[in-house]
Amino acid sequence: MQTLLFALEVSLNGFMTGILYALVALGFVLIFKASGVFNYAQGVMVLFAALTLVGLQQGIVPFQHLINNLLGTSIHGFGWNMPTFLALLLTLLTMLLLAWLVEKLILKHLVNQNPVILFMATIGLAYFLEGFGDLMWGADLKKLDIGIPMGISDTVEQTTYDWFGYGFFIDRLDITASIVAALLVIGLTIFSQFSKTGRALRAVADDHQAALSVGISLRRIWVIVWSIAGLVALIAGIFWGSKSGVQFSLSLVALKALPVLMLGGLTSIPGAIVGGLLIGVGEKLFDFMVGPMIGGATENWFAYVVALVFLLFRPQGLFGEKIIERV
Amino acid sequence: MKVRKLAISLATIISLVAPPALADLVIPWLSYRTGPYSPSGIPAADGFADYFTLLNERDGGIGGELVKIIECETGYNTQKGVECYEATKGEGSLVYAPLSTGITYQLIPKVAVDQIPMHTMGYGRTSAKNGAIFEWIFNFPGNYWDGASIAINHILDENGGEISGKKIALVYHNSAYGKEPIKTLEKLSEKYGYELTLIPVDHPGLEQKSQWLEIRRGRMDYVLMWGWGVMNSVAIQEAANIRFPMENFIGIWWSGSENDVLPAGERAHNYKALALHGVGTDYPLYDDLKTYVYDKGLAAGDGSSIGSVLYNRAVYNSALLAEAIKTAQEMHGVSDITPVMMRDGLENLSVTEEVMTSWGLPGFAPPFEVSCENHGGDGLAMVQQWDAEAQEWNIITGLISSDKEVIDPLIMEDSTQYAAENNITPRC
Amino acid sequence: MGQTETTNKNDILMDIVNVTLRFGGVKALSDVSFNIQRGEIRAIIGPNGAGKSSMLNVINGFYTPQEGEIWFEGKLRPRLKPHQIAYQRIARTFQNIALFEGMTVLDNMMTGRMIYMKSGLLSQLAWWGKAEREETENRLIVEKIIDFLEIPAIRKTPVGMLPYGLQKRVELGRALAAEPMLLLLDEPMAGMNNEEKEDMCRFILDVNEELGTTIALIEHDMGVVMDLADRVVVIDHGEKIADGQPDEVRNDQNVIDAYLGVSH
Amino acid sequence: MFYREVGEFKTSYPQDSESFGIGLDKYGYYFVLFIAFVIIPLMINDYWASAVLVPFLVWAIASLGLNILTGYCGQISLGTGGFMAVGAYSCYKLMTSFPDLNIIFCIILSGLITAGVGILFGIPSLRIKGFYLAVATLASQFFLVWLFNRVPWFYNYSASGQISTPERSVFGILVTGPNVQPWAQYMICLLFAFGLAWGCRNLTRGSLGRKWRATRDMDIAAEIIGVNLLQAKLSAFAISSFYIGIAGALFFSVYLGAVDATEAFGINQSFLVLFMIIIGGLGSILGSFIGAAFMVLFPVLLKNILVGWWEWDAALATHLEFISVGFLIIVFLIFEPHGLAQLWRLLKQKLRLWPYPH
Repeated sequence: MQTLLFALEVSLNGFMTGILYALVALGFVLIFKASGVFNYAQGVMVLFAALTLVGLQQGIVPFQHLINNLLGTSIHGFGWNMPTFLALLLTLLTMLLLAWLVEKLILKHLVNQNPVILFMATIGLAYFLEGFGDLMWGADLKKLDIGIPMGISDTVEQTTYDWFGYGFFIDRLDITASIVAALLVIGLTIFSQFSKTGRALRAVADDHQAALSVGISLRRIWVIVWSIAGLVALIAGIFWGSKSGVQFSLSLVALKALPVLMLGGLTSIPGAIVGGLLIGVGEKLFDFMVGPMIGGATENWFAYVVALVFLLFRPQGLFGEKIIERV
Repeated sequence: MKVRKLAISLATIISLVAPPALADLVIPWLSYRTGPYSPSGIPAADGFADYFTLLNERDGGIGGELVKIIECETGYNTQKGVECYEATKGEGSLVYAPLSTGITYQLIPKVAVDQIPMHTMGYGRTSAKNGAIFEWIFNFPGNYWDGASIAINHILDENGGEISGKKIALVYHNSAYGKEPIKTLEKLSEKYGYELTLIPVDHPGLEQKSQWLEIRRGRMDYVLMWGWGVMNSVAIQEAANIRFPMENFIGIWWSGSENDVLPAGERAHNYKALALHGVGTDYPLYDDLKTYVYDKGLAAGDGSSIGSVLYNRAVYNSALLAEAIKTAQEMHGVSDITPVMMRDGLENLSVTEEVMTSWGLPGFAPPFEVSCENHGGDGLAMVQQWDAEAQEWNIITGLISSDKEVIDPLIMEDSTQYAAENNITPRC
Repeated sequence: MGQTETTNKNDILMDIVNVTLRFGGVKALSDVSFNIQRGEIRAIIGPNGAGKSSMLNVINGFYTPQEGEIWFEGKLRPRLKPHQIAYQRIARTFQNIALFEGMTVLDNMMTGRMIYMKSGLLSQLAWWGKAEREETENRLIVEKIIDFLEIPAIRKTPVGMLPYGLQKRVELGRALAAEPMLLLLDEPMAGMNNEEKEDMCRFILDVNEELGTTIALIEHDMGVVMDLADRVVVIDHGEKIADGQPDEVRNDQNVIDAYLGVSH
Repeated sequence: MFYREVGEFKTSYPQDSESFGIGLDKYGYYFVLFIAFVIIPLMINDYWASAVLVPFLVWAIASLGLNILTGYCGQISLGTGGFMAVGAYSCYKLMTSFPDLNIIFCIILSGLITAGVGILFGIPSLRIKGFYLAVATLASQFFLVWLFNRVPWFYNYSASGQISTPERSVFGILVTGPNVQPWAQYMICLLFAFGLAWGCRNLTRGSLGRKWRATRDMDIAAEIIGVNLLQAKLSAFAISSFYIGIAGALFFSVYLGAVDATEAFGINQSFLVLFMIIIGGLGSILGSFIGAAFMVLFPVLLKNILVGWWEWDAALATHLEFISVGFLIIVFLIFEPHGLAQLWRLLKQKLRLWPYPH
């Protein structure tokens, strides 16, 4: 009984972690679905968004390191703290600007190229942003705090204690993240179902050629999806950044999102969510049940191996479009 | 063709870049101001540079010779570490301090061949303490096995010497570094009868929920941590999340910097870590640093890291190296010493309270002596605790010594095995 | 075996018997039977979506029919993978050109001779012995085909850079390189202008007459079919509705209704 | 004007399929070989060997391997780091278990073991395609590194989990360990790199290479023509892994001398090799070398200019390195998706026609 309760607790926590994975995965799916680009830079966009948010909030002078080095000055901060709301807004604007620049400077020139080429371009973008983010805001660790509650939820612990005689641990940050993720998905669904732009997005996702022929501008679509992906990156960055502080390693969350994508299918938003949940629960349970027998730290590869085995039976992922081969 | 052209231009550049600075005392510093561990690498690099700037500005160097620091960026990457080593070793480099266990392992065989000493302060290969076998490697004042034992001794102190049946977990970075204390802790658990649980965390360690659920479920009494980089701050956050009593959570000295506790905010209050040296800026040395370095605008960093744990550690490290240079100069009667002389200086280093006072760091760290057999010092450390309100570390214990009975045989065993594998005849 | 009973068994290269192919619930081919005689040009026609390409895919093993038998050279063909069927010397071209775009014309055609290349890994690694010999021998044959198709000037051009008509020709060349017993052509003249069509017709007739290759082709251009084909089979909605000489088929009421009447 | 086919008559097909068809090419090639085999060993020092040339050669071998799989056979792999680890750890186990076995055989055997592992992890490629496959290969990356970190047998139960190379020699000349001479270190890598590049050239121009390229360009058509896709993909995985395994073995035994699985064979190595073949040119042997040279030399060059000449601080230089590598990748893709090797080819094409514009 006790073990069962633990397993349940582990699964619940896995579930919550899965939502955080799904948040990162969502950014990949949005871009892939609308433009067929596998955006490797999504992880770095998460880092970049979080860095920009903290940088603005704490009043760090952008490029101070470079300026000081070139001009021999020693400026460090503006000396004010920006209100969180304003910082969020400005970060969002930065992400929109980034999306616009990406389209203008990169994607525009690579229309009709092989998807692999576009994928590689995003690798280049990832490199660029990684260096650029550090150059702009500095590579030291920054604390991100925008007032999201963190730590064990007493309500959940008390309730479960009353029910089972064992209090469950649920992180309040995770609860917030789940709510935000749910809102985000609902928002995206409403947007894509009911707005004109949303319909255009779906049309493009269904059939590029047909969409183009009825006068939908692919380039505008690209700016829009990259902007939305920037928004998703910002949200993921806030939650992951609150957990660990904002620094270089944050971009590595992308590695946790990739198996989620494979499992859920590259083109499916529900797939990203369900995939995230499956991976989250699966890896925690596996580490809990099997981990101790084989020495633990299985989380890095478990998700990938599960996704791999799964793909063997369903190459297009859980919700991906079925691949029909034709000659 | 292209390769050749590149190579030629490269050769010209390199030849132009490196005018041999023979008159200076050259100390390379393999820094990492970028990459996943940059938050730790930046304060350390600043502290190292600032201390030697102070010596140059205030004293005109050491023994009349200016010190030249060559900072070479590795990004904590082993290959770049090797490249930096090869690029700098020809410039009369006196001693290497790579600040990375991975790079240390690379360089151990190389420095022996090139006859340049290497000082790995509180990291690197533990059994290098045996100077009879590791002639060119120094790891004073303490090593990981000392650290493990000191942490256990601290727990013993708190429990009146009786910890049998206590549950102690080790949360460790799943790499060569993190695995270091395992053997010691296992031996000690035989001796004291505590229950040891090993909990590895893979690089980078952004996600540790299942590890901490395991600790919560197992109702661990104490948690020790051998972490590095983002793993530390995530672990402290997660410990706070499960309301683990922070005073029972003890990190090694690499898991005890401001970077590690700040992201958790006030919830990190009372978190403990081992300390090789004092904390804060309340030492005469900092007055000098202010006068000669910061106020003159010569500081290496933006000033935010001054007095932080890793900054202080680098200051301590550079003070030790400077002292070794002084010792070598006195032994050999020349001011412009060679790496071989530097090795003698390191091996005959004696750090007493007076010496530390002369640095402007009275009571900063334990006094110790290095000898031919013992390249590792006495293995003394303190415990520091985080005060989240004041945002500062406080030293809360006196010097704690490690359990030599357990550690010395382990060091002997490991070093003799290395000697056998590499055909080294012990000296001394 | 229906109508095929009267023909001489030795003359039949391939006999397709009661083939039914389903995709999920949809019947692409239902109970189709016909045969291909040695040395003839056999046309398969029908309106769009009638199942012609599916028929070709069944013949070269890309699709496996749920029911029915395929006899090749007098033997019942077991269930084989497409690459194994290639070894029975059945080669084809594709409706939408399926050349290897990153490779040169020569390499494309050499790939067509895949089934004759048998040298081992080590020999290839060292480019010595069998591998080198084989390369030269096969190159000779490919060069003959290059001459035959009148494309020696472009032999080292990557095919992605060639105009459509030439790509079609190269694709024919790649199929010919296999020295096939049965050559399947899926709309060899689609999208061509008249001049190109004439060239292609000439090549097809030459292949048939000079090399004696049996050809089965799908074509939309009725005029071309009537000129080229020895016999024509008509498929509509996955069912065979007529089979015979071009003249017979042309006057068949079913065909006129289903094909000419409905579709055009 | 001087660089063209005119005046060069091929009288047989073997002559026509020579690797360096144009005279000037051939002499250039001999010249490079001369420099590489004779001049460099005479001039090399520790810095050039350990910091530039040996890593360049090792990465070039790894790039050749990945190019076979990705550039020629069209299967994107992100498992390179893991396969290099297999090579390195096999080499270590062979060297320590059979101290009398010549290091050359150890390295080749390590390649063969890696080839076996490669086949195992290549099996999913039959069903999984494109980006899904790329991500799937990450499973091998993470699992293999975890395995070597986890199972003490692989590192002979050493306390730290590091492996370090014992001293070994070839014909009495030391090639591994700390006492090795820079030229010996360089030569052994050069010999492997040359042999493997030559083998790669032969394989890719022969029937196996055509099978791979056909699979890459249009797998369905290839199958219908008679290419056994199973065999083509698995052979590409096997041979690619063989190359990468050898690169891993050299990386460990000759280049670094001591490695830790997580640090030395992490995911960033997989990406590094992928960048090399993108920048150098997919499906090009010369490209593998150019790409490796670029990724090894460029950071060193930038660092020397920025830190050495302009005395910028090292961190800035590294940030700029990231920015400029990223920038260059994008610029290359926009202007020349086929990499530096294609630029070289275009240049030659121009030369061939020079001074006539068309």
